[in-house]
Amino acid sequence: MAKVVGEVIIDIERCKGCELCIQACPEQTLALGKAINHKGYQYVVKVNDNCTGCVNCAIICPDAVITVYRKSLKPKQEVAV
Amino acid sequence: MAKVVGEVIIDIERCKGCELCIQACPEQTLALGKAINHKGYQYVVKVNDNCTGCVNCAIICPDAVITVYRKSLKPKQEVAV
Amino acid sequence: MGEVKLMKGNEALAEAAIRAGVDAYFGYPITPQSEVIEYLSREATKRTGMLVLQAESEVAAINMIYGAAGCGKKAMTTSSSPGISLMQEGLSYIASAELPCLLANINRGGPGLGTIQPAQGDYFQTTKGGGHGDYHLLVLAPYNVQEMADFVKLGFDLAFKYRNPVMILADGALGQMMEKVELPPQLPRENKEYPWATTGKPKNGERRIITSLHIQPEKMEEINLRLQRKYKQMEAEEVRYQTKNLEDAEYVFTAFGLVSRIALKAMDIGRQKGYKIGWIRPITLYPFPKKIYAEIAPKVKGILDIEMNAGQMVEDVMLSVQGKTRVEFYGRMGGVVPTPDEILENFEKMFIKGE
Amino acid sequence: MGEVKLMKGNEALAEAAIRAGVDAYFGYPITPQSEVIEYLSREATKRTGMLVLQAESEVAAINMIYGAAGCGKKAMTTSSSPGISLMQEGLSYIASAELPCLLANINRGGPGLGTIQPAQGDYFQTTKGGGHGDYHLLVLAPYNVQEMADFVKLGFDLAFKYRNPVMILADGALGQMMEKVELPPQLPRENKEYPWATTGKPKNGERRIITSLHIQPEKMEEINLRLQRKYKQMEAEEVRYQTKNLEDAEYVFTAFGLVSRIALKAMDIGRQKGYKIGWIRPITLYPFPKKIYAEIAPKVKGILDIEMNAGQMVEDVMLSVQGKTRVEFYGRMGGVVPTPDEILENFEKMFIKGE
Amino acid sequence: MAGEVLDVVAEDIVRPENLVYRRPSALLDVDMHYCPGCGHSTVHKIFMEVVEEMGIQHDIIGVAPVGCSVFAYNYMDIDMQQAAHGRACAVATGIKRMLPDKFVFTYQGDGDLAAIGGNETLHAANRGENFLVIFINNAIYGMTSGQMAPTTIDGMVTTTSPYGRDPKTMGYPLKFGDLIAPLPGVAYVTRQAVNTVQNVRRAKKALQRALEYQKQGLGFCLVEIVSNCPSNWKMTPVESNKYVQNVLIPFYPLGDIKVPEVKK
Amino acid sequence: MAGEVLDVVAEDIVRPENLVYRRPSALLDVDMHYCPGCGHSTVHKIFMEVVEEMGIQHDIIGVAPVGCSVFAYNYMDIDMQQAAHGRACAVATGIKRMLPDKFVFTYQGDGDLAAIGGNETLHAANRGENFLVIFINNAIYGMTSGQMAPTTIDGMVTTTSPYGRDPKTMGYPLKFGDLIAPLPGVAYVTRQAVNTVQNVRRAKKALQRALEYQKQGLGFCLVEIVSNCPSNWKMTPVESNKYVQNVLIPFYPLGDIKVPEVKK
Amino acid sequence: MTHEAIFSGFGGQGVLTMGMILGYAAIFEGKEVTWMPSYGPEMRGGTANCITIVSDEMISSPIISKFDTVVALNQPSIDKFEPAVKPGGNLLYDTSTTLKPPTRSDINIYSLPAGEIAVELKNTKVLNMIMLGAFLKITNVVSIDSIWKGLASVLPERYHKLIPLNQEAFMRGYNAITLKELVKV
Amino acid sequence: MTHEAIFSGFGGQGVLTMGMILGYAAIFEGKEVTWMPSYGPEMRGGTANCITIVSDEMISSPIISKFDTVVALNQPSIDKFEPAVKPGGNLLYDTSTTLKPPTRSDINIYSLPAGEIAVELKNTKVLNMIMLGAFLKITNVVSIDSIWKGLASVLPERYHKLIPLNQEAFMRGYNAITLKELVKV
Ligand SMILES: Cc1ncc(C[n+]2csc(CCOP(=O)(O)OP(=O)(O)O)c2C)c(N)n1
Ligand SMILES: Cc1ncc(C[n+]2csc(CCOP(=O)(O)OP(=O)(O)O)c2C)c(N)n1
Ligand code: SF4
Ligand code: SF4
Ligand code: SF4
Ligand code: SF4
Ligand code: SF4
Ligand code: SF4
Ligand SMILES: [Mg+2]
Ligand SMILES: [Mg+2]
Repeated sequence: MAKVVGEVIIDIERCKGCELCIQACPEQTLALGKAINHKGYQYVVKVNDNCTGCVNCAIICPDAVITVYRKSLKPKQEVAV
Repeated sequence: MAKVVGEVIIDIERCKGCELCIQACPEQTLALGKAINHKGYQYVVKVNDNCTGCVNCAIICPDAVITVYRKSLKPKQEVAV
Repeated sequence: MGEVKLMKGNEALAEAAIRAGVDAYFGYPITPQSEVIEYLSREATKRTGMLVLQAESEVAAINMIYGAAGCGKKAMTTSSSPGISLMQEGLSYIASAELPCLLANINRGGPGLGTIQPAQGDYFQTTKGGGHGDYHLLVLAPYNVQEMADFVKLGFDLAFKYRNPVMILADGALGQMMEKVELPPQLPRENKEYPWATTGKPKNGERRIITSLHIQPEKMEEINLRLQRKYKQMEAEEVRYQTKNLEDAEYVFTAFGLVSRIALKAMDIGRQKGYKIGWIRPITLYPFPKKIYAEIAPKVKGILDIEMNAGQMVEDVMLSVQGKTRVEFYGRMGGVVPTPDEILENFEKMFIKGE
Repeated sequence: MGEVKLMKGNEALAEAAIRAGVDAYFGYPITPQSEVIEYLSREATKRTGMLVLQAESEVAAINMIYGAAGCGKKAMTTSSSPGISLMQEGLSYIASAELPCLLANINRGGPGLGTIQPAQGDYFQTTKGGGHGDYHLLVLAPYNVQEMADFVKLGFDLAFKYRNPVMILADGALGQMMEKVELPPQLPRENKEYPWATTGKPKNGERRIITSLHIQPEKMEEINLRLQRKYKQMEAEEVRYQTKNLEDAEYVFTAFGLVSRIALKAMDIGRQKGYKIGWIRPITLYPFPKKIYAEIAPKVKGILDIEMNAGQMVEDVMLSVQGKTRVEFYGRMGGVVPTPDEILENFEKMFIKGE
Repeated sequence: MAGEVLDVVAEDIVRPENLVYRRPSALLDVDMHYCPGCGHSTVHKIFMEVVEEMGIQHDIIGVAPVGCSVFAYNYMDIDMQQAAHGRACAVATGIKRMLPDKFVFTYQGDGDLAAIGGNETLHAANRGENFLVIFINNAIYGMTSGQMAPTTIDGMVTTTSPYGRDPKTMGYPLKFGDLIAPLPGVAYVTRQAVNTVQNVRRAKKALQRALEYQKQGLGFCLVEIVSNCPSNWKMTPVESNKYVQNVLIPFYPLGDIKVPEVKK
Repeated sequence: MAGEVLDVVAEDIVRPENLVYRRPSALLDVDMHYCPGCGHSTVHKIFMEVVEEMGIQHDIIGVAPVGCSVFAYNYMDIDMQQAAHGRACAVATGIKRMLPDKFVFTYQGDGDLAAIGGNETLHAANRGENFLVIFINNAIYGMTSGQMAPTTIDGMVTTTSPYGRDPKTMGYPLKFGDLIAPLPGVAYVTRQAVNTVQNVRRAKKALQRALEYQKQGLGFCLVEIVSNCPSNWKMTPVESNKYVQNVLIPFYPLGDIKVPEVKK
Repeated sequence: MTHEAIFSGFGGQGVLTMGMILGYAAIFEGKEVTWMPSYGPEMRGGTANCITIVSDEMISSPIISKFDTVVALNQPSIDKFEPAVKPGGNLLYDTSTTLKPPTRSDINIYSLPAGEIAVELKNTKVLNMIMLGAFLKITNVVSIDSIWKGLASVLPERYHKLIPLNQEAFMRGYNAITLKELVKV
Repeated sequence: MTHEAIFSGFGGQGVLTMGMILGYAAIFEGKEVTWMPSYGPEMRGGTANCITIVSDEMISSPIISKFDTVVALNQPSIDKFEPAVKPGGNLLYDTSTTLKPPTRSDINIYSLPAGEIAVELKNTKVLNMIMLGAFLKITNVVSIDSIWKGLASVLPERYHKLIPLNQEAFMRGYNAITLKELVKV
């Protein structure tokens, strides 16, 4: 069966650190980082690679900070062909 | 049985001749007269003595023009006593 | 010569609006100008498709104008004193957002609910800005029914030239009285697109924003400077007035609107009595025709300003004259109209008897 | 000495209202004056039983004032520019019905939505009557937080003395800044009965009517004449102003409110540079202190009027001066506050360099 | 004559003890400026009857609107204020909040109450202001000579709907009482009329009930009266009352829309 | 790492063909001034998604209110007008009547729409004006720093109800959507929220439906969004969204209040 | 030449129309006209009037307080406007409804039983035309022909069938007046 | 003597409070004070500042553009207000969060690692008190005693238990500054 993997791109300069995406992520992929951006906000960073590309974080993010990609992975052998 | 008789007093200078009282009177006691008052209105006059003092005319009269009196008449003999 | 009719001032204004190809009228009834919306309700839509909408209030009406004017449409309203007061916030917004539109105030006796009789007590409100902030309406003061009609197209022309609200200020009598009026030709409603108007973001161009908010004071000051330049330009190009008998005048009667006609009659009677009286009637109340007063001031013994108020335009006369001649004021208030005799009598009291 | 506190102007005004025994505040939030209703919501009712009601709009607020003032109660509201514009109809009614009440306009940059920064663009609206008809507010212009507090009781005293609305006109900075303020003593809410106030028809007396409608123009003119007499009396009895260094002055700086303090600093710097500058600050903007200007005019080379607007009070200065000296204007707009250096520089450009 | 037959002459009847209706004493002894047959007069009269009967002439303050009834204060012998167009409920709020122990009412036309004054009415209702609003719905702007009101019904001709009101472009006739009745601040909403003797009696009762509720502090009470405007409808008074009955009342049915829950 | 196990690295995923969510193109590429976590931003975003998806970016005109969303025009890449406080529905009426073929909407806060603008909203609804009102109900005046709004709920602390809203004196929380839903001019009233992923999705759908109805000319549509104001509620964004869920939504239940009758 | 007149009566008597017909007639003769109605609540049920000025020159004030001719259709109008007739001017009234006739001796007073004539014509609505006829006889401000044109302009098309009746009424009024020696002051 | 200062930082850092404490302290010494906050939407989430002027005389303009001392609690404040220090005036900043230190040579520049000190004190909220201590050391506008009084006035009663912590923070800042040779312009 194909596994679904995702990737999120965070526009850190636009993140306001509201943490809503963190709450919304079913995979605990997101967390507040230590650094702050130019506007003085602690911004969100990826803390694992469990992202499934479910888009929750992007949908809840008020500031449209997150871009999400998703890919269905075929079993390894197919890749190896 | 006592008979009820009424009398209406019309403040002719205040009457505007709207005819609502005429409509409302069950005894056809009221009608528009020929004369006009100082404000230029044809005013209402009594045209019969059937008034029972039912107050309808006074209640419907917008301008509180009509005063109504009512009396229960005892049979004649009592008066004669 | 165009079609000649006997019309009420209010009706002439309404008819002229249809003929000027106005796109929309939003208004709320008030005496003495309800004939405008009534006439338009009967005539306008069927003739030109013009929108006529009775708003729920004057506040709503002026903001509907804002919306329609923001789309580059010719939108107008009319009202009378209390109703115009309710429009002050909206007017300040419209002036600040630089939207063109036309208003008429058929001025009645105030303050408060007052009377419904003719008055000119709203001069200050109209010319100095009854709303907040530094802005000006361009103000036209008709003095007969003909001008009630003529100033509609003129008003819209000026409104669009300057992207500024234009106000016709007329008293109640000008709205209610009938006179002969030559009607302008019917113009089509032009469906012009303006680059600043919000009609849907252009496919190849920037989106349009109508706003009066500029949260940075420096930016807001720029807006103000632009407005002030515009007012300067109006002062240079739009001043309108009418004079009579100034050549040999020793005294000047001045008044605007209907009262200027009464003053004219007073002047005539005065001349018969041997007083060399001249006459100035400002047609634009803003921009005010300062120059003509400044020019005449040193040449005359005095100016008598007559108004149906407690003395309002007289301040602009004095500002123009700068102490160069005596300026006196005679006024009636609350809806009372002065008579020519009365004016002359007061003139004699002020200027002749005391001499 | 009374209690001394460091307070925002808005809070000082609110605290002073409680201490003046005000009966009711009706208002609607707007920056930069929302602290007034917020402070009162916290403090007033529990301390004096004063009513504090957040109205649904400024239009509602001013008409609630009308109702409360009509009962002879001390009622007040505060707002800022756009909100004050919405009150113009109500104010005209209040002035016409001769009801006493207090308002404050914490003026922000306009026109339109503008900015929320300090400005003085509402001078015309406030002093000439932004509403319809001939009426005047009595206008007080505080220049520090102390006066923001002091003018509350003074305002009510004048309002009741004349049965006329009183307006405190202050810019946004005066509302937002903190200064030392000596608070007035707490006065009780006096439950006075006024013969004109509607509190229920007296058992032995005539009913009371609060109205501004007088459908007969002659009657309305009488009302107007009464109002005009009142304004004359104010001119005679209530003119307030402050001066400095007029004795040897060759030039005068004049400004109201906060700007007068900036002008004062500019004067000081100018004096250090050797310019003999004096200073006039009108405290009542209506009635305007004409006389002091008329007196000083022939003695000086010029007057520089500085305002945070496009030039409004300067007209009253010119009307007072009647051409007897040069009057120049320097202003900033849209919420920009001029600096002392800037004022002096412009003074030099206008009066010194050209000489 | 009948009187003679019964041996009674007018002088026998017209005696204080036989008086059954007279002009209420709280109504001033002056002419009212209303047009002949106008319901405004009727409502003034019955409301002053209520005031007299409840003995509250010295404890009530009224607010007159802008509209034909702007001069209400010339007829009602009580303390009154005249409010700016549409703002009666704001003015009444100012009064009642200052004088909570007095009776307070506004008297407003449909244009005043529901068009320009919609917001003040709505919010006073929503605040549960403890006063009475008497709402004269004559489906037209009377004072300004017959323009369309918010309550003008579908198809009705007015000077600003000369081809009949078209709700699609001009808005639908607005039932303001029904609109605000659900608000928790509202205690009592009723719709009455004064076009027949019986309706006048009922309307009077409704006004009285509203004042009783105010005494009990129950909140906002609105008594709507479907009324006439013979002058601007261009009808005789009698015709106009029939129009009320046959055309308006079917659209604006009479009766209570909301009554207070009984407190025990 | 997981990615390695499956032999996939970020670069393999981050490819145009795998894109599943991106910032809508109709939302300008600038920072929004809203506080962290503010629902205004969320609604801007999803509404611009709808505009983009419907392909109407060049055929829509918006009206911004006075309130925190006054700057909506700085973010939405469409033609917009900024209206005086409360007057958005009047301004929108002016626009839509001039441009009936364009989409028109207002975007308003609760103070703007229901307090000062109550009358304009009510009458636009009653006229059945064919535009969309997006109504952000955050139960407070956000922009002016936290005063009581018409929608502030019973007992809620704001700067002008520092001891909690007392409906008896300050008025009851007003459900404006419920109030106007019965009016015949009103086509669609729905209440939504953006505090959870699911609610965001639903809210977006509601906005889209409203625009479809506008296209069909069905009349006035109101999409209320129960939103948050972390700054003035003095909560973190996460807390504020929980407050929306646990406190506000129980009082302002989500769902359709009125839907158009299906035309056949 | 300028003629300043006022037509006054109860609301509904058609006094405003009288001025309007005169106004239109004057326009057809190329004259200047101002017509100024009383307006306001007092119109309602009460009295109505209009000032109509006809002139060869531009007319300044449309609101005046003294008149060349006053036409009074009811008693209150006689009472109110008798003092407003210029010395040497005219006062025209209807005897049918007058209890207290005018008394000034420095003006020309004309009267006719217009109400009775109207009853004869079986249409009380034409009372105003009868009075207008009388007015024209006295003042001769415009030609009768112009009045016919004015009448046609003021009367809505759908009422044009009533023109003959109105003309008849006008002529009855016109002929009811005998011009007398004028008062000279 | 007049001292014109501005306190600037992110919203929430307590910069307005710094000016207020100073203001109260000055009042207790009988001085005149004006305290003028920046206000408006830019406050929201963004930067905040307050101009605080302390003087022995009446203070004219509360809004000024040049300062005797600028206290900057973040980088944007340094960037914005460095140019606004009067020649010979002071610029005080927190090194903990500064990437780009100030560079002017005609002013006195002071700094301290206030953020780190705050962490040591286990309360980042006292950062403003640390900076205020440093400010006082540099400017000596009022006495420390007056600051204590000002602190008590500004802090709501229910937080008075926090006074010692705030005092400690203040003194840490006070002592972190070594006064150097003053720039003279
Ligand atoms: C601000 C303002 N707008 C308009 C008017 C004009 N006006 C007076 S009464 C009225 C409407 C009257 O209608 P309604 O309220 O229904 O009362 P009615 O006369 O029918 O009893 C209007 C529009 C006014 N006086 N003030
Ligand atoms: C006429 C007027 N009154 C008051 C204000 C001040 N004001 C600005 S926004 C606002 C209320 C904002 O609240 P809301 O509409 O709920 O929007 P939010 O900020 O909560 O989104 C107020 C009262 C104004 N700008 N204009
Ligand atoms: S797309 Fe889904 S799984 Fe991936 S980070 Fe976002 S919420 Fe988490
Ligand atoms: S939801 Fe958006 S703004 Fe909020 S923390 Fe996540 S990425 Fe940042
Ligand atoms: S009291 Fe009754 S019977 Fe008598 S006149 Fe009146 S209505 Fe007729
Ligand atoms: S109801 Fe009254 S006003 Fe009307 S006709 Fe009868 S008495 Fe006269
Ligand atoms: S105009 Fe209509 S509402 Fe007004 S008094 Fe006359 S009949 Fe009554
Ligand atoms: S103040 Fe409230 S509503 Fe406004 S942007 Fe901030 S969180 Fe949003
Ligand atoms: Mg009505
Ligand atoms: Mg809100």
